[in-house]
Amino acid sequence: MAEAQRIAAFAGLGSIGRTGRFLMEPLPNLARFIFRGSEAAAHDLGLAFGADLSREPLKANATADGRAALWLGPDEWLLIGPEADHAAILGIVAATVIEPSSLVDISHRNTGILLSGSRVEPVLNAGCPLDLDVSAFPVGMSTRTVLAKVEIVLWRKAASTFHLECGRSFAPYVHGFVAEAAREFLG
Amino acid sequence: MTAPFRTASGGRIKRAETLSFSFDGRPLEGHPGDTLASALLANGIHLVGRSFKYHRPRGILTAGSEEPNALVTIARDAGRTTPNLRATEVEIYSGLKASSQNRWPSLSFDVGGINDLFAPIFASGFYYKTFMWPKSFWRSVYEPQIRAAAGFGMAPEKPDPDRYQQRYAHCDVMVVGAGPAGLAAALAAMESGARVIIVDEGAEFGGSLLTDTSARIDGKTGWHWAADIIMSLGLSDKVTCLTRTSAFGYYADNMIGLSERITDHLEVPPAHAPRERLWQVRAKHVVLATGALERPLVFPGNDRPGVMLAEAARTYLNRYGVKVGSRVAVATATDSAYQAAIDLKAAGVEIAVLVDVRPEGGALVELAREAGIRVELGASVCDTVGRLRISSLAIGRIGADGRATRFETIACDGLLVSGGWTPTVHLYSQSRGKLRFDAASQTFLPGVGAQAQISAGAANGTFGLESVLNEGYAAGEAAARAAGKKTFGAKTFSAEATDAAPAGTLGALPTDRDPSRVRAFVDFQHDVTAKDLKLALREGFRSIEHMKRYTTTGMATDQGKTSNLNALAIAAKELGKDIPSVGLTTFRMPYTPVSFGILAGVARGDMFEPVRQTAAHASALALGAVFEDVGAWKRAWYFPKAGETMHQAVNREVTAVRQTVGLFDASTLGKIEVVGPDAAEFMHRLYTNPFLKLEVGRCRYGILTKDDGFVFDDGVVGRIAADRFHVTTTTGGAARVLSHFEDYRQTEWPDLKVWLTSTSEQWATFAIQGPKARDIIAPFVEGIDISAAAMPHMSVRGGTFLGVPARLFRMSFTGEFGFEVNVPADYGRAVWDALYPAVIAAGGAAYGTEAMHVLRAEKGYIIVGQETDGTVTPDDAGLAWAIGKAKADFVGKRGMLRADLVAPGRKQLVGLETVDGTTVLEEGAQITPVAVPAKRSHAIGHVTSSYQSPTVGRSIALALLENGRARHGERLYVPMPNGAIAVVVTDPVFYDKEGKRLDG
Amino acid sequence: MLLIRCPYCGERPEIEFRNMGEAHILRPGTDASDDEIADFLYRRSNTKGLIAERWRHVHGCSRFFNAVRHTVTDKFVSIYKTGEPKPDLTALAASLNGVARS
Amino acid sequence: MHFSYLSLIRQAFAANAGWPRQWRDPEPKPAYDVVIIGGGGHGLATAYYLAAEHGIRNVAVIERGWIGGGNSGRNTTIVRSNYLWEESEALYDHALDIWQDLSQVLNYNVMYSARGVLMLAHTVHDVQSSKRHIHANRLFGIDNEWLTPEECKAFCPPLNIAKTIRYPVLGGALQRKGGVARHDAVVWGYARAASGLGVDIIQNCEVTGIRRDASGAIEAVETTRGRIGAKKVGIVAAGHSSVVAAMADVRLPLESYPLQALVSEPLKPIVPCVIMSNTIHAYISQSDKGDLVIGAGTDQYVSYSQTGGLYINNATLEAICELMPTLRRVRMMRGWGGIVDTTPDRSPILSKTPVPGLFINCGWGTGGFKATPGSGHAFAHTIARDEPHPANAAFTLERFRSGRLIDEAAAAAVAH
Ligand SMILES: Cc1cc2nc3c(=O)[nH]c(=O)nc-3n(C[C@H](O)[C@H](O)[C@H](O)COP(=O)(O)OP(=O)(O)OC[C@H]3O[C@@H](n4cnc5c(N)ncnc54)[C@H](O)[C@@H]3O)c2cc1C
Ligand SMILES: NC(=O)c1ccc[n+]([C@@H]2O[C@H](COP(=O)([O-])OP(=O)(O)OC[C@H]3O[C@@H](n4cnc5c(N)ncnc54)[C@H](O)[C@@H]3O)[C@@H](O)[C@H]2O)c1
Ligand SMILES: Cc1cc2nc3c(=O)[nH]c(=O)nc-3n(C[C@H](O)[C@H](O)[C@H](O)COP(=O)(O)O)c2cc1C
Ligand SMILES: [Zn+2]
Repeated sequence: MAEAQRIAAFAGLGSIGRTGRFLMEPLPNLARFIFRGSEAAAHDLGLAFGADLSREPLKANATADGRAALWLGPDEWLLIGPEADHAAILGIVAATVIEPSSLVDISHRNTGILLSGSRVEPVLNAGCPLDLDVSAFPVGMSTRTVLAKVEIVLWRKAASTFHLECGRSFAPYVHGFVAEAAREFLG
Repeated sequence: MTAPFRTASGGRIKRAETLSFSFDGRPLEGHPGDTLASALLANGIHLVGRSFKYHRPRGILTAGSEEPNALVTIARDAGRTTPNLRATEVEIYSGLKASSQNRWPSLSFDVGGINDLFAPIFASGFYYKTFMWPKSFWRSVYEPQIRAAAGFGMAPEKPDPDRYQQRYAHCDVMVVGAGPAGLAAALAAMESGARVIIVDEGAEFGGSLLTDTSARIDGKTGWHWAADIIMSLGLSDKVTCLTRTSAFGYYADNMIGLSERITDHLEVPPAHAPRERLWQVRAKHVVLATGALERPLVFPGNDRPGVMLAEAARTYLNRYGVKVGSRVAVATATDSAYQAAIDLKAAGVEIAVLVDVRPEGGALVELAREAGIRVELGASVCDTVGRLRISSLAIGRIGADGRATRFETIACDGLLVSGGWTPTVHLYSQSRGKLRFDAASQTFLPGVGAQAQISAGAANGTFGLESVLNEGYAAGEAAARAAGKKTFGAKTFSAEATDAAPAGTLGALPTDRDPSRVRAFVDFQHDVTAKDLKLALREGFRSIEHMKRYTTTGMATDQGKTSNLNALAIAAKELGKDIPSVGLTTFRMPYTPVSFGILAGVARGDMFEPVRQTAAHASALALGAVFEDVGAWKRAWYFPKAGETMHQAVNREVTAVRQTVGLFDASTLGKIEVVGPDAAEFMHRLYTNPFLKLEVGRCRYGILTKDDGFVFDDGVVGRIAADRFHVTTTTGGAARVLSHFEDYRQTEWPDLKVWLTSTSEQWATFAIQGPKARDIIAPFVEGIDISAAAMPHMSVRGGTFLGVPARLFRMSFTGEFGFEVNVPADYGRAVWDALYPAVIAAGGAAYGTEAMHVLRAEKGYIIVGQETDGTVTPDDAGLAWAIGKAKADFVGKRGMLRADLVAPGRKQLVGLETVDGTTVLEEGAQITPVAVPAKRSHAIGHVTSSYQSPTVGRSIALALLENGRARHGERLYVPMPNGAIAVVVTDPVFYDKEGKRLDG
Repeated sequence: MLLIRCPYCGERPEIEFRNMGEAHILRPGTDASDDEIADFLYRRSNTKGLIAERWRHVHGCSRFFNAVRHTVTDKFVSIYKTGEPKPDLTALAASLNGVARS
Repeated sequence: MHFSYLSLIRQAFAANAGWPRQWRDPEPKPAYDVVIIGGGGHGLATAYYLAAEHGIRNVAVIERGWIGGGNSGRNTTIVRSNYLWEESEALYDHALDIWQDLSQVLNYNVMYSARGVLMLAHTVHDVQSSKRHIHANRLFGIDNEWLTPEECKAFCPPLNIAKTIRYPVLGGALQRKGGVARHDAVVWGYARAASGLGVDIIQNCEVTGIRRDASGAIEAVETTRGRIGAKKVGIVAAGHSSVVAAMADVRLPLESYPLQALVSEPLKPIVPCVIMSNTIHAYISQSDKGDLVIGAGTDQYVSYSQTGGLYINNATLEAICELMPTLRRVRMMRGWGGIVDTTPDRSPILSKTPVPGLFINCGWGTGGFKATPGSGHAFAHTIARDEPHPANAAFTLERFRSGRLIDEAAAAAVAH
């Protein structure tokens, strides 16, 4: 049987900007899961998963090999890994979590971009109402929030680098919005 | 050619460079740094506009955003035309085209000026007393006339091509106003390491320092001092300095709205720059250093071109190098106008006279006299003369009786006036802070604040440069401390300046004329005179709010910045009350007008709201699909082949499903994964249907009601595992159903171990429907036995499809045998592209939402939102079978039993067939028992869905009809404009009543 | 735009939240009288002063929580988690008046 | 004094010195036959019709601030009657009938301007809903007609009917008799006429309590200006209905929300009619003075603050600019808020209450200005006769018990 081609929502929309001032580039395909359950279950899973599922609000933990657990709510975490890790993560959860909990594959529900550069904060602040100053939104913070008319997940990976996810059908809007906001910094 | 009223030197304009611009087509010249007002004045032009009601000639009153008179239209092109801009704020650039407004045929000869002659009739509120006879004339004659005469500028003819941006920002200290107080505050806050935003609506920072060339601060000139502070603020990466930025609104929890003008002052705006930007700033603490506004004086003929605020004239001289006349008179109630007179005199302007209404004058009388200025104390202006510009004034001595006795008429070409200073407390008041009236200074000042803010400088009633600076610095420091920053103690400045004392006069000046006959203007733009205000009071409009609305005082584009206090004082005097007990009208946002564009931001076209497209959208588009908007989604509506009408396409699509096979993109349906040991119990409590016993691998059509018992949403639910359900919702209902679920999970039944995750976008969903459905999918399916025996109707299986993980449902919303396959969305396009050729090869077709609607209507299946409208119970919709009668409770159970929801005569779902068999009824059409109903007769039902059915070969309709289920076979009527259509009530299922086709 | 302190995420702007109506309205059982069900579905205290209401941090942690807010000043007085008891609004109001006076 | 051309000219020559007060400013009497709480348009109209049509002239209208300072003075003045349900059609059309010659009846120009209300449809679902309204209205005898996008454009030239906008205009439902009226004039006109018939209008007088006798029946109201006896009391307090009703221990199915509106700087005529779009939330008309009057949305939370969030205005102007892109450079001059009392079914309550002698007129939410004359007329009838007028018979409190809602919201009808 012919192999189905995977078309990620951001992929076709392309990058914007250039390294330094502002750059928006699509993230590669990722394995993504929403894990929901008790803090105890999260604790157990973190040990096996590699990245701790933070019980402290708004915190994301990442491993060197590309896994990350983002706190989204007191019983909700976004687990991310390289696309090739998909089955492995499923296996880890099945093997470690004993408490009742919920794991749902959302690898295709969400789609993501990486935003970086010295002007990344004002570009995001064109639509994101949060204080993105690193004192208020430190490296390692993750949260759901909004970008103009779209709900997003925002995770600060480095001082001037953000990982942003949204629902796949919102990708063209997010892309268009960011392009418009970045225009004055790229002109 | 230099402009005749330009000084030889001085000012902040760039004299070396000359710009040409035009006013009403007349070419003129100015310099960078000029406003339109200063450039016009430099050319000797005072007449700039016409007033609203009487079309009186008007000049330039102020040098700032409070300008009531000098409104102009600036046009770049047909789309970039902006009406009602203040000449005092417009910065000129080479090629600027300005024109005056509200006049015809020309500014100097305006036919509308005839209104001025009828002024006694056009008193306040006259229109409420007339234009009533004959009745029909209001709409046909009077109103059109009034509308044509009213309004100022014209909206552009073409859409505005410019772009507008928005930005959220946060800071520790927000400083509004960059005069001495604001600059000192920003400095203090910066020194504490706070994040600071400082804004000023002017083209440059400095505020009153730009006007006051006499000021010395710490040994520097005011200009130098300001320049130094501005530079150090600019160098700090924690300080954001925004010029041309008006703080227009002070909202809850210290959010300030800013409107930044970015390109309007540029000859060639850069392509990448937005025209304007809205800032929504959340500040930990706010310093309001918004200064004070000078008040005009109220006397007969006070509105002629050439009459100007004294400090404005001083600004034109010192900041712009412009003399506002050759021989000007000054009328004042406060000291600051003396300084203006002295400065003008020093620049070579003849000062015809300075009249001071105060019998003793003030601190600067001697200085003025020494400068050779004739000062008349205890005198008033009785009248002025001059049609398009003032030519003389009559002055009078103020007697003990409060009336003036005219003693001289003096020629002049300008008259500078000053009634005193009003602290700019607009934003403070918007923040819901309480104002207090200070009797000594006769001003309203900030009292008990409601938010984390502090006022400083003239805005706080503090005058005297040194005090203003020290207060500003202290305010910035206090604000930084309140925001959690460490500060280093007060700094003090030493400063000298010729300062304003706050006191002045309020209300109308004494005159020798009958105040009930003369027109002394209070609100210039709206032509409200002192006697209008008194008339309103006489007629019983005694609350200041009534007076405002009856006379429209303070309701013009300047919102009464220069007039409200005078109006209030006149009212208070007339009512015999003190000013605070009469009270102010409400200060509202915006402080100065803000463009619609800035508030709308980037929201236009595709950025207005996200355009949500399914994974297979591009493929549908390539097939020529026509799309419809459903919520934010684009859904393929139908797939016309070349030359096909919509109707033909839909018929073909429906027929394909019934006879062979159809392919439908159902991806927009909402999906929720319900997981946990209590998942079944949770579902059981939410849905009207029973769910505990649904077997793994089976699905069920479920109805959701809210606690009120009306149908809320529906969808097919599959049990994937004992503790896992795949729930589908309507497209539009996805978000609200999830919210409804979360609500009950978190707040009603927190003990249940169940979790919800939206999967709407995880899955691309395709329906393959029709007799050949199994043949079509078979080649793609792995790991699932799709035989009838192994996979019965209403079952769900996991496996792979085209090699990717899939959930395959055997179900049908068409009445045909069929499947719905769910694949991870990024594979959606590949799966569609694989299925489509197979469907075509089998003689089938892709079908859109319209065909889907026809197919389900032929089967009598409802669509939530079409057959239901929030007033329909499951029983009304013929879904009583889906109510778990044995269930102890479910959401909506009790609500459904309320008296009216079980009363006889409710509307029930039925089918309708037209008697002629061909007419397609209009959806929404009403149903009556008789063919020719009387006016106001009762409709017994309405058509919810209606189509031409290719399957049954006739038109069919669904309807909600009173007692409908008992009426099968009855003949009823659908009245239409050109006659009623006879219909017969039927069962809602038009096709395959036994449901045999589901078995394939 | 209000600033709302989510009990999980801290202060966040109002546009991340949905107001979910008055709090502490108990869902009656199926044996409720007509009046009880009407009360539950429709009648609200709508107080001018302090009210207890439900919010959901829908574009944040997604949690429901309760808050006491003054409906004239729009200021939040107390924020607490779902399931915690309703504060004594009368006492709270009295203590607020004290603050205002002092 | 009767208002006429003659009186205007006479007064012009007399320096406008002879105009009398438009309404008297009396001290409250110890007691009245009827006390109306709330001096908005509805309360004043009620008092006027009690006096004019039922001969009950011993009436006081008690207003905590200045008359018309509530929602009557804050609304976008849209008048129409093309509602969906027959009960609503009857009520709002009753009002529309009275609007036709209200200026003449009151001898006060209320500037009722039947310039047409055009309600746009942007989706297939909108079209269905609009047509349902049109059919229902036609059967009832209410004018409402369907316009194609081109006809919409011809009727309102600044409208953008391009297919490229996010939600293109697919057509619109036009009620030609709909339009606007001058909000303040309606209040003042009723006040003047009522006062002329003997009604006492008492301003700056807040009702703080409602007293009942031993039988539970109404006996007096307590006010900031003392106790005022009353045989009957009508509550017409709009945003404050719950607060006032609670004084008589009546709990209402209401919540009060801030609703905002705004005006632009004045412009020469550009928008000739009223444009409404429910789908993208925009309402606009142009006042005779030239400003564009635009309705924004409600905030999401209960509040009595008469202000609201900026983002609500932003959403409104997004929609306005999308529909009329020539207006982007036009500027907003003033924004404000009112407090609207909304019922679960977005229909008003005009009825008796469980308390003998106490009547309530509330729940008009975002759309009661248009009903002012009809509401006052029917409510006066209800109070005078202790039974409803046919136009308001269905708008009871009881309907929330039985579930017999008149759900204009559910039926995708629109506000205003
Ligand atoms: C922004 C906005 C836009 C609107 N747009 C429209 C529109 O386009 N079309 C439309 O038809 N409707 C519209 N409405 C709704 C409409 O304004 C109201 O439904 C209508 O004006 C209500 O009139 P009323 O006389 O009942 O209330 P109000 O005019 O509010 O009068 C009630 C009065 O009761 C007084 N009061 C309250 N408590 C007490 C007390 N304890 N003692 C004494 N007096 C008291 C108040 O001070 C107030 O004056 C809008 C409303 C708003 C806020
Ligand atoms: N002629 C006089 O003698 C006279 C009169 C009044 C004040 N003063 C002097 O002026 C000084 C007052 O200084 P100050 O700093 O208090 O006031 P200021 O007038 O110098 O500065 C206020 C600044 O705030 C800006 N502003 C006001 N509202 C704004 C808004 N909403 N958004 C953005 N910017 C806004 C103004 O454009 C102005 O630049 C004192 O020295 C005082 O004595 C002198
Ligand atoms: C239909 C309508 C038109 C209005 N036009 C104007 C106007 O032209 N100028 C103005 O300043 N205010 C105008 N207003 C607003 C009022 O000034 C005022 O804001 C409103 O009545 C609310 O009162 P408040 O702001 O005092 O609370 C208008 C209000 C309405 C209802
Ligand atoms: Zn939260």
